[in-house]
Amino acid sequence: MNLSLILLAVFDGVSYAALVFMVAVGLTLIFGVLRILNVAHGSLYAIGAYLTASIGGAVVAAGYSPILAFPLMLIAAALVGVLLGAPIERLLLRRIYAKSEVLQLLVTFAVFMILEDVQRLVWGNQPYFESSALQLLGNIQVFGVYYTSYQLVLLPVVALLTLIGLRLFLRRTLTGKLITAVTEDREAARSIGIDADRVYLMTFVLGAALAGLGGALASPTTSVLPGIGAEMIVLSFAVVATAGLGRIEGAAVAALLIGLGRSAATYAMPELQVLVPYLIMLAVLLVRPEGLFGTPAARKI
Amino acid sequence: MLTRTLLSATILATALGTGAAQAQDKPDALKIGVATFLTGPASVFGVPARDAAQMLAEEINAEGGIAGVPLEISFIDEGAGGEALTTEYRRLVEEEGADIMFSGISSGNCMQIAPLAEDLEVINIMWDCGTQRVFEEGDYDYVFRTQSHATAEMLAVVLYLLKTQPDFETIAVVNQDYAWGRDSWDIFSTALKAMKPDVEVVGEFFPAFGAPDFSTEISRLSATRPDVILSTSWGGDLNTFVQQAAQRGLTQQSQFVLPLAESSLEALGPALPDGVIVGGRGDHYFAHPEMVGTERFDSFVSSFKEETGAYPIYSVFHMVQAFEALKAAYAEAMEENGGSWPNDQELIAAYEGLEFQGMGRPVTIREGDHQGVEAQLIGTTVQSGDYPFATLENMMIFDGAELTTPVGESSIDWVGALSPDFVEKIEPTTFD
Amino acid sequence: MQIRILIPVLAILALALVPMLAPSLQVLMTLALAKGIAVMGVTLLLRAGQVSFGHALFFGIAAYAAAFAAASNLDDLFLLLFVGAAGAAVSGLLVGLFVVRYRGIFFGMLNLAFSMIFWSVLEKFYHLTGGADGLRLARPEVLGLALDRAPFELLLYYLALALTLGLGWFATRWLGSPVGQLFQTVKTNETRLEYLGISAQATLLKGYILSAVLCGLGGVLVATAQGIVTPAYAYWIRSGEMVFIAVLGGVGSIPGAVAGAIAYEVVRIYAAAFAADVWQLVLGAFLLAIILFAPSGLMGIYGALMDRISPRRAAAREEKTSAQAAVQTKEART
Amino acid sequence: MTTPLLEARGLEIRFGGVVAADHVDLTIAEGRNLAIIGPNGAGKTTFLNICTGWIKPTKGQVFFRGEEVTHLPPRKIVRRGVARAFQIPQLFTEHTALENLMIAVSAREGRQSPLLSMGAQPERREMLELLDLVGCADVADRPVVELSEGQRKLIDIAVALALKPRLLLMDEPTSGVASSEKFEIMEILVAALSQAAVTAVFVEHDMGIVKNYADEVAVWNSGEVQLRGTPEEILAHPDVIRDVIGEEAA
Repeated sequence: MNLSLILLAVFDGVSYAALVFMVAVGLTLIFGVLRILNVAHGSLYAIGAYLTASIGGAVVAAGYSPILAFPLMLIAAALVGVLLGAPIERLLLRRIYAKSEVLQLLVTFAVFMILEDVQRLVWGNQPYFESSALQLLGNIQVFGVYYTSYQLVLLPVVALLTLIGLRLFLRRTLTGKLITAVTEDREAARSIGIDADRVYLMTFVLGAALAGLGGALASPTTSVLPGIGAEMIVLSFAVVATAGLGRIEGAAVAALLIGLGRSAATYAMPELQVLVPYLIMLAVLLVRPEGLFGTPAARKI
Repeated sequence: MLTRTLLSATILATALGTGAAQAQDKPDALKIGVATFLTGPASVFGVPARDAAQMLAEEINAEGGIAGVPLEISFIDEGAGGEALTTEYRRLVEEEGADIMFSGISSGNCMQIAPLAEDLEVINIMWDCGTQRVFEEGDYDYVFRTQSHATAEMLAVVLYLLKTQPDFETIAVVNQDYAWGRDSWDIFSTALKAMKPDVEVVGEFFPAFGAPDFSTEISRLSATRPDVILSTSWGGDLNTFVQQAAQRGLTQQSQFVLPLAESSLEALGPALPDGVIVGGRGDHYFAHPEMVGTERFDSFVSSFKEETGAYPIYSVFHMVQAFEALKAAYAEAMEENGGSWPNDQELIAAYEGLEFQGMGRPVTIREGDHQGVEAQLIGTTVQSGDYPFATLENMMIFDGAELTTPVGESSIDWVGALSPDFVEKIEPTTFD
Repeated sequence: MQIRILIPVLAILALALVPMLAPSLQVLMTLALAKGIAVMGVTLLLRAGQVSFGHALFFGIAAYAAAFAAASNLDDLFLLLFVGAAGAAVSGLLVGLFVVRYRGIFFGMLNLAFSMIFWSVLEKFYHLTGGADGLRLARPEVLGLALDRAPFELLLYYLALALTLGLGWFATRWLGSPVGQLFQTVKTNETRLEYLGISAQATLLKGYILSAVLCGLGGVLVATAQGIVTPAYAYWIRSGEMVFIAVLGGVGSIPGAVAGAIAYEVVRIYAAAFAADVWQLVLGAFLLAIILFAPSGLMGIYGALMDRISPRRAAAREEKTSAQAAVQTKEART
Repeated sequence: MTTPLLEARGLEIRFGGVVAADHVDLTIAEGRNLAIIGPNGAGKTTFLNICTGWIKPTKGQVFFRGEEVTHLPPRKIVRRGVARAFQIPQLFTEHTALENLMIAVSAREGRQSPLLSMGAQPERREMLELLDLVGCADVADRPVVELSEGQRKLIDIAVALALKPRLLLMDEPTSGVASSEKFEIMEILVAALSQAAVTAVFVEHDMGIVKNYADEVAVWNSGEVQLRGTPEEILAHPDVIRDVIGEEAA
């Protein structure tokens, strides 16, 4: 394998990692605060993609400029956060915080099953493909190979901005500090009068919106069809577990690791491609049971 | 246990008493169970085919049914998984008393259903699945196929490619990672190497079924620059792959060969560039050059378009064939037995060697292995502007009999033994 | 007779009479019982406070082991069951050695990862495994007898019923035995367990292997009933389904695993038959309703009903296992 | 000289920058019950953790009956005859008091038969007597999650005794018990210990208990054993009065 091929593999890996990170970051944020692994996260991703592709398609078909697709992505993400995230947290999750994690996981699994069918009822079975946003930005040629600017530049930049934005939000703003406080020690946070219910709600809405944004960003690059949510959720689980549960920066590193590993496999051993995320996860957890950036829970006696 | 034994004893007694040749009473309805994908990725084929089945049944019933017996159709969702399919299949046969079953789209499901149908002694028409393995690895009395199989479909594409682009040197494949993707590549590559031994395979990719992203494969192919890129993918996978490849100029760089893309022409719209070699698993095309202008074809295409909003694709045509074969089989069986309602054995006898016509050239069902022999239509895309999507030009229609594996032979062995002069020997009908 | 004895006896009797009274349900019930056995495996782990989101792995491994055995002339139903169980036990040991070091979410996730790896391998190694279409498992002989479909299916049903009762009895006894009790303490206090001189990992491993074998036997039964094995047997949705059934029946209850599996199969098949487009939605809503309104599952409802009909203290044990498991608070996890 | 039951040599342990034990040497002789006293945060519990392998020392060694056990995990040390009761009782909360003891017996005997019911083990009577000994016979069949902290502490000790250890380490055994009952319980406990030939080490804050039930006292302060002697000697020592008893009084 020569140098240019290695670089091509890196480009592919980074662009893929950016998309995976967008989904995984919401999952890990929710876990950090609510201590719930949200299986329905994949459905929120899919719905974000469907919203963007269907509305975007209608907007372009009606003769409006495809540049509208970009604000539309943000709108789709906000819709997912507010219209789906908020009711899921308020009506379902809030009832089960005191219950065992098995039941919590299953509640989100049930929501996942329901949302999978809801998607089909709303959008049908035919794939949507709406890539005007991607075509708008054109191509870049590297070593004689064309890449879309959207995938090579825009996606990694958005992922990076999301990472930086989240860091600033969590450290600099009052709401962010409240979320951080609950993540670190929820009992202590409660005892100093933080309204944990509100923090939970905000976090879940934010996490859901990030899943929706991930879907919205992915939609121009792919066919949106039933089942994309299930694929994505398993992959982002792997990212989150590799990173260490609740670790936002870790999710970025793990997504990059998995993205690069996956593209390297496509170049060197295509048959191993689908195995790579899980192999990386196993290898990491074998050495560091808490994930790359997780901290071991001390047992106090 | 006791009731069961008694029950089978009664059935046996009835069967013996009436005798196989004796006429049966006409039933109130001819019950047909149709397995098709209503959910999951393959519903891109399954749902239009279901719509077609409903249309066809209504049409037949409006004309008084088959010999006065109306059709009654129930559907099974193949997308609910193998267990649900077999359970529901049994329920339809054993409880609802389905007279004949059409099943199904997925080759895996066909492999599972064929022995079950044999056990249940119900006639099963494999109305869409393409695996050649069913009849090459098993021998069934009750199972028939009303269309061709993967070998003929792939062979036609190889021949078209070799006739139109004889000088290419390298090929790469991007197929879905499941039986169809693997089997079709086995047949295609074996046939290609037999007829053009100097060809070099420079990349074999089998991304997961339903993969949302092919960016890495496309980068890899862009760097490798194969002369020909083959993909037997379909549905969302094919659309994604073609769109992503077109966006990044790969379709300009290599000759694309997409044997199933007839089913995606409309869905891909303007994204499918000119010059791509396209097939449709048989001679299936909404503007079939030999059929356009015939009254039945034109009215079917336009009423299907009106009913569903889309042009018919090959799964729709396959459904038509299943119904046409049904009508023809009943007609023949009743002619044989003097006009009374046929029993299963008479119907099976009628299906064997049956000739019927769907929306293409006539199809025959071979007596030896119950395999359908069907013509193959291959063409090259052109964005002519007549439709908001690509249509076909430079079409060739291959006669099915020459391309179908002889009865009792294994497809891979048979295509592997072909020689380069086979390309010249086969003379398809050509169209502009 | 005491109603608390009468009802289980009647339930078993009803199951035994299914082939006569409702022959059309026989195959469905074979599958339900087979899944019930597999779910017992998941239930077992729940008793140690661990949830595996990857136990379909063992279901799949055993089914494939049986399919490979059947293809290589080890063509007898009981041999297939043995091969499947052995495959599940060996893989349970190997995977178990790794995963018993983890608890809670990580335990669940690692099991998921292993099952996904196996699933990918099944899909990828097409020429060996038949890829997504899977392998045919032709009807095996039974102790040297080649049976027709009807008698074979009847036999398979009674075999599934016998295994359900036998393994259910064994699992219950095991849980009540010293090893089983130590196994369950992993849920409540590993520190004390260590200070009793017992390795939590070793004790968890024993239960893990047993749970793998139960899943494996369920897998072989389903595979022979279906006549085919596919990678879907090992997919994560299948694992989720098994946890779903365990919760539906009553967290940690062995009879609940069977009751849950029967209820699940019936709902699923009828949802698929009468609401073909939305069967997942129906199942999801059903699951939500159970968790929110009857968190101790079918066995909890049954227990409450029994208490009303025939109040008595002895039901306390049954309730304890399911009800307390359900209300286990988050503190208990750490 | 006979081999000590337990011996710590040159123990040193640091958490980050904090030194919890600094070159500690301590021997425990068979049959001599030792009380460890000292101010809060002095490292007394840490010492018990090191002796049972829960924490590995940065430096130094631990010997049990002459065998080095420094790097063994707790379960292996327990198997050699060291049992432990905790400051916060460590019980199986979903099981009853009697079941907790029966599980301990199962562990002690290493029973493997899957068909033997735990409750049917021959030691059932013995365990009921043990519960009776710590005054918890009346709650034998109640899940421990429903019991008071004091009862749980006593059951925790009973669980440790069910293992039939040579050495029992206890962390403030009577801290959850009403002061009126403390002496009564210690009375029973010490009698039971001597009857079963178990040597006890207990961390204790109540000087009355130390005075009455310890054969020896070690004073732990700032990560060191500062003093060692009989209860009479130690409790009269001015440093102890200043640093330990004074604090307790406050």
